[in-house]
Amino acid sequence: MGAPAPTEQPLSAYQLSEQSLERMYSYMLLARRLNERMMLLNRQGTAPFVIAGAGQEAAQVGAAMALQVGVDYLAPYYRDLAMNLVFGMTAREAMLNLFAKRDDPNSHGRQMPSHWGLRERHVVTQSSVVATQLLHATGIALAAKMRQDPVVVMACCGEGSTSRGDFHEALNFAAIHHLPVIFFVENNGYAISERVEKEVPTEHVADRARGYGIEGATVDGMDAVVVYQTVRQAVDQARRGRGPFLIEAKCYRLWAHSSDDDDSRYRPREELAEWAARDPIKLFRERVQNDGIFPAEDLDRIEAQIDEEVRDAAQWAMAQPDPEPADALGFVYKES
Amino acid sequence: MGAPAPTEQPLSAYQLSEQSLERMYSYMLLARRLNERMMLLNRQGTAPFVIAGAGQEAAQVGAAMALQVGVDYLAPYYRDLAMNLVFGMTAREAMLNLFAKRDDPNSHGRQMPSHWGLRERHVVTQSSVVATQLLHATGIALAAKMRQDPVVVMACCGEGSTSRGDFHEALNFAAIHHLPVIFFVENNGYAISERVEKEVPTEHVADRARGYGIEGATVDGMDAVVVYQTVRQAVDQARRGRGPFLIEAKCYRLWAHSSDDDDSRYRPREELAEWAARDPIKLFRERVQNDGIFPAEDLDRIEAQIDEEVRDAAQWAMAQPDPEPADALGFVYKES
Amino acid sequence: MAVATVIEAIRSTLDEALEADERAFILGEDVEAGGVFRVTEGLKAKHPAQVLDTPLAESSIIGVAIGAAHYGLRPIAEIQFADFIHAGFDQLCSEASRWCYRTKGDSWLPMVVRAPWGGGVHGGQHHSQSIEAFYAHLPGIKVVAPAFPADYRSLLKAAIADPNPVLFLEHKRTYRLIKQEMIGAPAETVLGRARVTRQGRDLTILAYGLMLIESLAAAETLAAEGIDCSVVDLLTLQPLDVETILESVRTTGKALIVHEDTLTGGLGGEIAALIAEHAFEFLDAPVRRLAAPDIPAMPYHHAMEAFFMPDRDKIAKAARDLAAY
Amino acid sequence: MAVATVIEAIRSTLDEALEADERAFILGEDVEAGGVFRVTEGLKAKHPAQVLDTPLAESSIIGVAIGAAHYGLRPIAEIQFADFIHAGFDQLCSEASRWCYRTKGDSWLPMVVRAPWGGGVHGGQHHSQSIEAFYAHLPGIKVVAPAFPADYRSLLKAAIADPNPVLFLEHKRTYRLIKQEMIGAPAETVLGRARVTRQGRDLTILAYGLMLIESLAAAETLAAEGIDCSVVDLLTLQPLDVETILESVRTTGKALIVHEDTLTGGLGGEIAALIAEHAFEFLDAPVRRLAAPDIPAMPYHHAMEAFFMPDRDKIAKAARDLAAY
Ligand SMILES: Cc1ncc(C[n+]2csc(CCOP(=O)(O)OP(=O)(O)O)c2C)c(N)n1
Ligand SMILES: Cc1ncc(C[n+]2csc(CCOP(=O)(O)OP(=O)(O)O)c2C)c(N)n1
Ligand SMILES: [Mg+2]
Ligand SMILES: [Mg+2]
Repeated sequence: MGAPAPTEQPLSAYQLSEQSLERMYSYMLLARRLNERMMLLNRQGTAPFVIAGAGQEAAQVGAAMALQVGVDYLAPYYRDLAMNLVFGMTAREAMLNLFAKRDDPNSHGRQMPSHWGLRERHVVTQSSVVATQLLHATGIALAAKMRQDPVVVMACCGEGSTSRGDFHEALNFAAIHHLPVIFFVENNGYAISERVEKEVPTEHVADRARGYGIEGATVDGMDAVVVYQTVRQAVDQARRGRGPFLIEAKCYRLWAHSSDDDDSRYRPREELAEWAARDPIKLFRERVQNDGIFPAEDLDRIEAQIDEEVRDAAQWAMAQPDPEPADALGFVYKES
Repeated sequence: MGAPAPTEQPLSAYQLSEQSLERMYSYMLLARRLNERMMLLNRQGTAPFVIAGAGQEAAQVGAAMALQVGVDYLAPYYRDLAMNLVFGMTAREAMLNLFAKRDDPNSHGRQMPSHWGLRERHVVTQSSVVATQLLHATGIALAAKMRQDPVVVMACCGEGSTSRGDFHEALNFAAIHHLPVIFFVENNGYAISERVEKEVPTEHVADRARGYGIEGATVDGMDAVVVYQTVRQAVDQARRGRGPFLIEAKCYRLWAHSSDDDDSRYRPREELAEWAARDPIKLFRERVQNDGIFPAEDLDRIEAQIDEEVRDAAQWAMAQPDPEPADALGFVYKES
Repeated sequence: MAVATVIEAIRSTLDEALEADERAFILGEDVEAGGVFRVTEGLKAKHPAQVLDTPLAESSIIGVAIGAAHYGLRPIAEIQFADFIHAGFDQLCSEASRWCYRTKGDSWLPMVVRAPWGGGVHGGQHHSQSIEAFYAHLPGIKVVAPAFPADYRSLLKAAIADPNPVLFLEHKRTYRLIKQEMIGAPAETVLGRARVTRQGRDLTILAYGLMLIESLAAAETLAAEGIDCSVVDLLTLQPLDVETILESVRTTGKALIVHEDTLTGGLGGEIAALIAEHAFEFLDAPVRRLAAPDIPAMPYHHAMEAFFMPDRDKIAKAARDLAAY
Repeated sequence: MAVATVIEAIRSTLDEALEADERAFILGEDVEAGGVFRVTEGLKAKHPAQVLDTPLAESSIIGVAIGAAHYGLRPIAEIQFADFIHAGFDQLCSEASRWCYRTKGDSWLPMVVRAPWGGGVHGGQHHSQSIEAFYAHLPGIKVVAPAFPADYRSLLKAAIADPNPVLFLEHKRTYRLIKQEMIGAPAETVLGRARVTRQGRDLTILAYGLMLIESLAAAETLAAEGIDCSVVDLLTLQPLDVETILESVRTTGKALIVHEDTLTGGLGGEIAALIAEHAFEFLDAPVRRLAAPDIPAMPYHHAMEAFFMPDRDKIAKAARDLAAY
């Protein structure tokens, strides 16, 4: 699979404020720097497991920024660190999560890293089992609709995960009941070692929408602004009661599947190089610079701030308390 | 849902021999008469449970006759009595099955009636759990393809059953691997009490094919000849390696869901009357007569024969031995 | 409703729950038309916004209920036959049972999954199953299996009020079999408690669902023969009321566990193990289990079905043997 | 291959099976690239037509294997982690386990489902589970869970040759942990047999998988203290080798069952129940179970993981207490 050609439109053509563009860039960069630091910590033996979203930041930030934080719900999957940042997770919390610290708000060390979830922020707790969350998202959308709350739910998964029965049952249910769910598929080309052709029989993952009579769109997932525009429209429609939408963001997994994986076994280096040239963060920086929206100094300042934030977060989090052994007990049931 | 308008083409326009048309009629009529007798026996208290295919005979016989009996495989669902007749089941065997007799070749009294299966006839054993068989059919098709055997598999289910995850996983797998499976959906308008709109978000069930990039077709399931032609083409394609096909036969459940169901709770009588006027067997008889293919006497003779066959089958089967209580044991495992 | 069947007890409890709390709603296959057992009959007309037909897809019924419960509603999902819940096993095991645990109490799921289970209705392999052992092995889920109308009523009420996922098992053979005067009937109102339904000296029979009814009948027969049985209705299968179980066995010194599920790996193993470990010194005889033979679920033909199912006669025989030990 | 790890033993057995029988084939996620544990590494290159990547969908992996086995092939399905098999529970329970029974032997399924299970690898909630109790409760399915390379080899061979569905559980912690000289090593070659790995006088420890290894280590420690344990490797969990279990317990008079799975509803209950019923008169002490606490699967953080997992120290302690009873 080859990288799509980038859009040529200047950024000013979009209805995004300068502030929004800055946030966009910051979130993407923060996610990347966090992931880089995490992988470093893994290589140093401090963090036993890392699963990252490198290459998918534009898709994630573009999509998440199209939602109304505080109102809308997010049912993410493990790569969606950047989405969680948009929904309010701090760098320090991300690092607490990495180290499985007692105070990680996602799961307090009970789940693997990158298994997100925080009720108050409307981020739905997630397991390792792929695609199950699409049904939870559908249930939340059903509930919101029954309560006439103006909530939109975004449910995310990889393209490989669209093979599962739960994907079908979720889209079918949401389509029949016209529920406000955006199914957001981050097509990064691989499900571990399996290329998309082994998971999806159509040209685009978004073609699956046709089987449910709902709208579908394939967007360049390396372009945060384009993703934002498309998702924003889908969100607005859904909020107006027009039902679900399936969006495929074509992006690329720039790293191996996880810190445990060796992708040289199955992935051609040339393909990787081709996509790396389209690194969404590099591209974004070039564009905002070229379009004259931000001077290089501003961007450098953001980078420096983020580097410091990430450094601090890692250091701070590492010093936080671990769970006690017996913290394994408790909260099996909610006390009424 | 309204009944579709019948085709106007004369029967002679199709490539079906007189003999084939006679077989078509006979199978349909035999299935109907068997079902009628079964329901009578149920009302008399002799047969505890009946689930029938009345209204779906044209779809079933048209489809099954497009397969090569002895070569191709059938993964039927509970309503597919008529298909099983095409695949070699006798009236007596059908009645053994109804009474759960020891010698019922399908399951020897272990399963409910209408849970078909006979390895030697290439009819795959089936449970009550809907849609699971679509995956078994896919596995058989995969195996046949790996062995380079010229086998086509037909997998059947109702339209409601297409809501299940296994439906998706089967079509996805078969499409990715270009397997010779015909997914044959008998859309009889209802899943017990739920109308098709509650199960399928698209106009036609066959629209689901689009999500898999495979061919789909919706046919008038009340017209055995039209069904035959469509399925035949799909079978020929599949045998030539062109992959799976999704066919929806629009028909109607003329009776309640089963002998335990009271459809007056949920089904308008007018709708039923409209469809009953298009009873596929009545229609077929009129057509072969009007088109001058068979004189009325021939058809009467067939009917008389079938009535006798059914009467005999019921009487004979009833007198066959029941399973002994301890026949419940054994064959949990295959001895090697 | 002075005297009620199990079905009536469940229906009226659902009706009241929908009435009392607009967050409560019923979802499942055919529930709008009343369901195949007519449990929800009339509820759609009375509470049009709170009864929802779903597509024929069990994983979605449970997964959607999870989402709705997380949002704050009180979904009451119906699985048409317990036999069909297995496609939703992953959603119950990997998701529902761990929702609270994996967030350390940050999130929780006030949801009920109702499922008609059990045999003796000529339902064959896939309309007769006992599924409790699979689900009682999921910490985080509660499993309830009453026998008498008043317990169905009070425990369903408790299940709906519970902030955790509850699998509420309705023995379909008891639906219309058992009638009970509802006013003043003994009823457990708290999940997690067993009840000593009959107090005896010689041995303890432990059962639930239809087998509880059969055990009580057997105990009557045995009483006439001079064998005096305690009969414990387990009521909640997860978490088990270990104390009540042990206390009864410590008193009688002999235990017979009865279930309709197949023997090996059934819930009886767990109960026997608890007794063998924690009441060891009180035991006067081996801990006995009476269960269905190890064949895959229930055969359809009535002769084989009867062979498969434990019943009052088989229970009486097993209890007689045990008493004579 | 004089000395082999578990992974090497499995890989070479698969390799030989594909070589020996062209009807045998491997299907699963990522198996062409070698799988996440590299068990199938090199097999695609060697047997290109017999190794097949499937979509990421477990129900289809099992359902397709059923179809292929029915057709006469010998599918060997890989579930990437046992934790993900649950979406295929329905296909295993409602279909595979009953295929032979419901046709009274007319049809059968020579298929194997391999699944890496167990904890101690820092896999957290969904990469560490013990799933045996669910599947050992399905008559019609065989469940195997070895510990030593030679048993993995011989029992995988037997599983592939078996005309029934076999769930072949590979404890992922044993994958690279244990090496064994393969020539002349003791190995069970028949499904359904347990082995007394260590013969002792004082008590019997019953275990499988990683816990068998831990139990043997504990037995060494205890031997030094003068407590002489028998250690029984169950090997096949369904059907259980009841005779070997009972015989050992009848000899020692005391039984300690160890598993990694959570206590309530785990397989230990079944084994304890068998002992309590059929070895009652030989028991000198309560039947003890050592298992994980009743929380939903394994927490991720290493401190909580260690708290959750039974190990040689916890086993030694439990055995000491039991010996002193
Ligand atoms: C049901 C299930 N089966 C298998 C796995 C193991 N697994 C984890 S991630 C993954 C690949 C997912 O691919 P995709 O959906 O494309 O997401 P990506 O990792 O590429 O972002 C697999 C097979 C799992 N987590 N869940
Ligand atoms: C998985 C599963 N859930 C529920 C049922 C109960 N049930 C039996 S038939 C049926 C309706 C099936 O509808 P459809 O697929 O349209 O087939 P039809 O009966 O109309 O021919 C239902 C819900 C079942 N058999 N399997
Ligand atoms: Mg991917
Ligand atoms: Mg239908």
